[in-house]
Amino acid sequence: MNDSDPRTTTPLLEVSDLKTYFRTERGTVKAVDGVSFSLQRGQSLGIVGESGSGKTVLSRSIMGLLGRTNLFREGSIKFNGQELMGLSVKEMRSIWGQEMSMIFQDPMTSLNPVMKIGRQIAEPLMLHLGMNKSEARLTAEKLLTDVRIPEPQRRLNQYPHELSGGMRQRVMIAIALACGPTLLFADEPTTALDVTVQAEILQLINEQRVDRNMSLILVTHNIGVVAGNTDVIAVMYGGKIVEKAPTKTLFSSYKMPYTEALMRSIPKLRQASHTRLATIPGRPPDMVNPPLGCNFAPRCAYARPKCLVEEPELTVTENPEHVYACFYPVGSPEYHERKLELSQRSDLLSTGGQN
Amino acid sequence: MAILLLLSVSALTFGAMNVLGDPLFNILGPLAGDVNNPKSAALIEEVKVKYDLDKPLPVRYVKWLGDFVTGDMGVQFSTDGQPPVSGLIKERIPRTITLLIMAQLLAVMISIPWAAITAARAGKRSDKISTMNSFFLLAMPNFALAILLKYIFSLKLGWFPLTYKAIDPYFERLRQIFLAAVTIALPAAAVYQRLLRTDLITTLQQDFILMARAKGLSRSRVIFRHAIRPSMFSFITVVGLNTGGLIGGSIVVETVFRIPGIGSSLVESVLREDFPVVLAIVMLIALAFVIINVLVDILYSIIDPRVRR
Amino acid sequence: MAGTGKAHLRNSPDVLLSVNELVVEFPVARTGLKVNAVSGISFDVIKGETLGIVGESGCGKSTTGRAIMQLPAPTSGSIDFNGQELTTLSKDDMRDARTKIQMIFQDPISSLNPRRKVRDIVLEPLLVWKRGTQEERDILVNKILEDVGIDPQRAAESYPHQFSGGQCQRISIARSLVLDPQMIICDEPVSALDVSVQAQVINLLEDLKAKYGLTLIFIAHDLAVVKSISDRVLVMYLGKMCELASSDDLYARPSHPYTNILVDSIPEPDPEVIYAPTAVMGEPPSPINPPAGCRFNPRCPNVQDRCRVEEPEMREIAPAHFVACHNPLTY
Amino acid sequence: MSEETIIVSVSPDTEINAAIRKKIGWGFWLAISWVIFITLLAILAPYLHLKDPRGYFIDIDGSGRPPYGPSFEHWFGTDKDARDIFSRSLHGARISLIVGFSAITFGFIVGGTLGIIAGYFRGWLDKMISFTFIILLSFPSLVLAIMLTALLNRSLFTISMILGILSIAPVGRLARASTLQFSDREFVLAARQIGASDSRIILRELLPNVVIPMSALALLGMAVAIVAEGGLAFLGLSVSQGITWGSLIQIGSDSATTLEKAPWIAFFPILLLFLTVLSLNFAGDRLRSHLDVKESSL
Repeated sequence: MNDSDPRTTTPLLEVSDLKTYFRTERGTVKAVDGVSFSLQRGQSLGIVGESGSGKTVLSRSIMGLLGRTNLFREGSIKFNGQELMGLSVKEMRSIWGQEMSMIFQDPMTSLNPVMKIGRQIAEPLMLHLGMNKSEARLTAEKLLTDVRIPEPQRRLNQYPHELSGGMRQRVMIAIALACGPTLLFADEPTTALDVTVQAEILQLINEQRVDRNMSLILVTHNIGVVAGNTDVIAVMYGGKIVEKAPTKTLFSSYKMPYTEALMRSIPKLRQASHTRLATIPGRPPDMVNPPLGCNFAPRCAYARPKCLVEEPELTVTENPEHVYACFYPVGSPEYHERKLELSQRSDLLSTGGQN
Repeated sequence: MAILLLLSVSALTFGAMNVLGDPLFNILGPLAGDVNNPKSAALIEEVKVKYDLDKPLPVRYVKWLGDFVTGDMGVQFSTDGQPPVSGLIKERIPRTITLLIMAQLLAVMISIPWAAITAARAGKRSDKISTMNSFFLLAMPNFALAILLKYIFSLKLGWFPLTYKAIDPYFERLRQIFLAAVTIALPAAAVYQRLLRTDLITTLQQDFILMARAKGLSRSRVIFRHAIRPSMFSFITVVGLNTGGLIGGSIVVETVFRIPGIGSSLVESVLREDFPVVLAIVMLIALAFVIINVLVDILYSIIDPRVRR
Repeated sequence: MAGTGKAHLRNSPDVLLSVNELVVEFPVARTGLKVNAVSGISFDVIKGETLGIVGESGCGKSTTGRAIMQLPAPTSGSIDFNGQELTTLSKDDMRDARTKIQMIFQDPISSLNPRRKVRDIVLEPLLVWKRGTQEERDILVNKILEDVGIDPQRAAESYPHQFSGGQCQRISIARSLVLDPQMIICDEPVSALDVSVQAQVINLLEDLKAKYGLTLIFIAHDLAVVKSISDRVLVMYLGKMCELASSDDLYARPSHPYTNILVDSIPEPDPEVIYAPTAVMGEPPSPINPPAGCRFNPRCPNVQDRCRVEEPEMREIAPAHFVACHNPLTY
Repeated sequence: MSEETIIVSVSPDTEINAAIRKKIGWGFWLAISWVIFITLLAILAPYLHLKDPRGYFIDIDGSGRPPYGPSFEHWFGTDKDARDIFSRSLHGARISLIVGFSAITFGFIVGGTLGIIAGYFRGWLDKMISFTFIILLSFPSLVLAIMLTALLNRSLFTISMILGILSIAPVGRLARASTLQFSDREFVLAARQIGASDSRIILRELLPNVVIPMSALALLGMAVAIVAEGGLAFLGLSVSQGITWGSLIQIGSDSATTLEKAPWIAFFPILLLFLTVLSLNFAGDRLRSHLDVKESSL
């Protein structure tokens, strides 16, 4: 380990077989159930999933930000070659803020309502970088300029409630960037914002990522948000990554029927109005009692008996960057066969006069 | 608003005292009904004039209010030659105020660290034990707790004097008051602790605490710098509002520990049916309470920048 | 730009709902100020049409929907529904009129009483109006529950929290259907739902619209969703109208700078579409103290002096395409 | 004191939230059992062949003078007049429980109605009712109670009414707050838009939602009323005829000598009072958190 510099040879983040369970009175919730991926320096990864898919828990679990009561966490998280699993909170603290930082969904609740913005930004600067008050203040002002907040000097003395939602999110970004982290988590950073503001915030995050050569993990339920902003996308379903590919590949040649269904169920501006949307029947799996085989099988139009009993492993396609977990992926003979059956059946239904 | 409230409260108290009660009867006893006896009738007339009972109620109220704000609270009915009510109150009020301040300080001082520790360990065994403790404290009526403490610390251990003597040295009197203050403070501390603990737990679940942790701040910094202050608002309100509860407690506790304060004289005067004293004390307490509530409101807006404009 | 006017109102016997110069103001507690939630909106809906109303938070779109139902009554303006003026109706007549217009709300869980069984919730409107015999009511409720895809058996014994968000939204839809309304106002009906469930509900609304011959007003902040379901779309900004056009036309040729920004800002789920939203300055100003002239002028990239003083009116710049802007982008 | 004890919510995902639904637990049932047990004893006290609560049981043969300590003959001992504490405690429970129950019933009917009306109709009606509540709350409750007892006769009925009046404002404010909260919920709007009348909305939509969480408050409120009655009785200001826990405690503690030499006179009634209040508080608290959790998971 010591003779070669891990910074050049290993990826920035390497997660393998990460499991994160919560013990509740109803049973064990398998929020994250065996997730593996790696992230290169400067790369941006989008994690997409519906509510309950475990995407938020995954990001917090990697960062070690979950409380430890009733929590079970297993697997390996290598950051810069260092194993994070098993580090004490005290040891993690030197990584938090400095090496990894996080932006949360709701800028309304993520800033301390009774503390001035200047102090909230200065806090990590003084703690990690050992700055004194006036240095920290100057740096904070510069950070606010970086995130394009007008009149930064005046803002430092304001409280969060005196700012608009978009401004608050910028402050959060400034705090997250303060100590120059190498990895930034953004957990639904624009969900609480209006579309016009969302566009600016996404641009800002991306710009800062490139400027500072940071890696980014962008967690969201909105496929549109990750499409234009990430290098790689991982689709999560039922606590697992079910498909992961470089962004363009994922959109052009997805393999997982779930990814397909997800893409086709989103109304798109370019489609004519009243275009019939594809739907996914049923609801996401109960993570206390997940299905025996593939988590998606009970809702999948292409599922076969095997899918209900056996769990598919992640499979690599011809593109080594593109993996998926499915026995009968989009494009396979079985997929086509079932698709034909389905279209015939719907023809029958429509000619038969049924609704 | 506060002034309207003060006026309503005082008018209501005055009205209740004079309509529901019969002041004449309280002064003269059975004589008051004896109108056929010319001797009594003359006495009744005399008393009516002396205490303004011949005038209509609103007039009496206005006059009484004027007197009250200038510090004249009338004379005690039942005993001739006693000091005026204001004199009695002036003598006794410092003891009650000492008792209340001491109790409130104790309660706050106990409850804040207690809440911080239990909130940080919410759900663990030590937290559950502490919850049980506060249940026990809350289920103990203050008179019962007073008796218990008196039995243990005064009678069995002899740490605290049994009675309050106005001639005793200051420190000795303070010791007697201290035990009374503890009696009031313990359940109050339990109330405050439970409230602050709940609020702290809520605050600790907020995103900004996660944010503070993600900055790499230490645990104590997260709790004391980030979590305590936003959790203090309802705490302050309740501490303020609970002054009423403490005053109620002081009535009972002063009686048990035989401290001649406002509370014990309220009980005595009710038993003696001495109306001016009851009226003056009830009014004083209600007014103090209203004013405290107003102050709490102001304090609240000073502390919370979101309310400040 | 964001302005007033009535040039876009149609003169057709098929107009079901016609809203004229609708104004809704709310007092701000203790300050004596007022929020100008809706400031002079006019639009109409013809039978069988779906009108989409889109805009960012605080633009007054939900307030407009509720004002039609007189919940609460608007400050001024007229609302003509099927020849009946809703704003001047007595309390009882309004109760009666409400049965013909129904509403679905954003939060599917909050809009169902947690302490009543689902089937009773759907049955309630019939009991309020004492419609039919018990047998007829049962048949109708079961039929409608099946139409929205809820098992009547399960509905009879379950409470709302035992259903998922999407199912709760179906139940809300069922409740709105039992009185056989002519129009349904959908206030952000899918924004609380996951994408896969969102598509189910949108499709369901399309199906029910055809089956029950409904007219819809569909209010949402997601332009793509609104476009997908609507025939015509009205874009609102800060209590005013910006643009009104058929939904395909609006997307293809946005004329109002705000509409254009809105269309641009939506991140398309397609990496081939280059995501380069037009810069927009700042965030919406407060509706307590809206800017003079065109309300969009402080943020508009093409702002001119005229926009700061003169409020634009809706005008037809192409057949059935209306815009309130002094210098529109297209045509 | 390790670092990991800061709890941070793990509730981004609704599935997890739904999983944290709590059971009410055996403690609740234990507490309720005690309340039922003591209530039964109180009701049946006259038929249980207890010793006469007013009888004097001076032990002529024994050498000692009363008060006698607890023995097989007198389970809880006797007071200075050799009256049986056990029997007196059970008879004392009657007044305490009756007062507690009727006070809170009165408070709920009056306060609850006022609160719901204020919260639903809002406007000037709300302002007036709320102001009344504020006036009532301007008196520390014990002070108000003392003032009223001073003015009225001290019968079982008036004492219950007085304590009932005290509970009007707290109950009413809670009812108003939760009515306000629920009338903002969209299901109330939904009920209005199907054309339901005000009374129907209040009775069918709001009342069940407001009353069920408040049932927890009823248990807590009953405890408060029992304690308040005890306090009044202790001060000699409660029901003038009859025995209550408060007056028994007062007898046992009226002089330091009595308390020191015969602590059982005061302590046994204290124990019963304590257990009853503890049970009511505990059951109420459990019920409240149970209902709250269910509420939040909706």
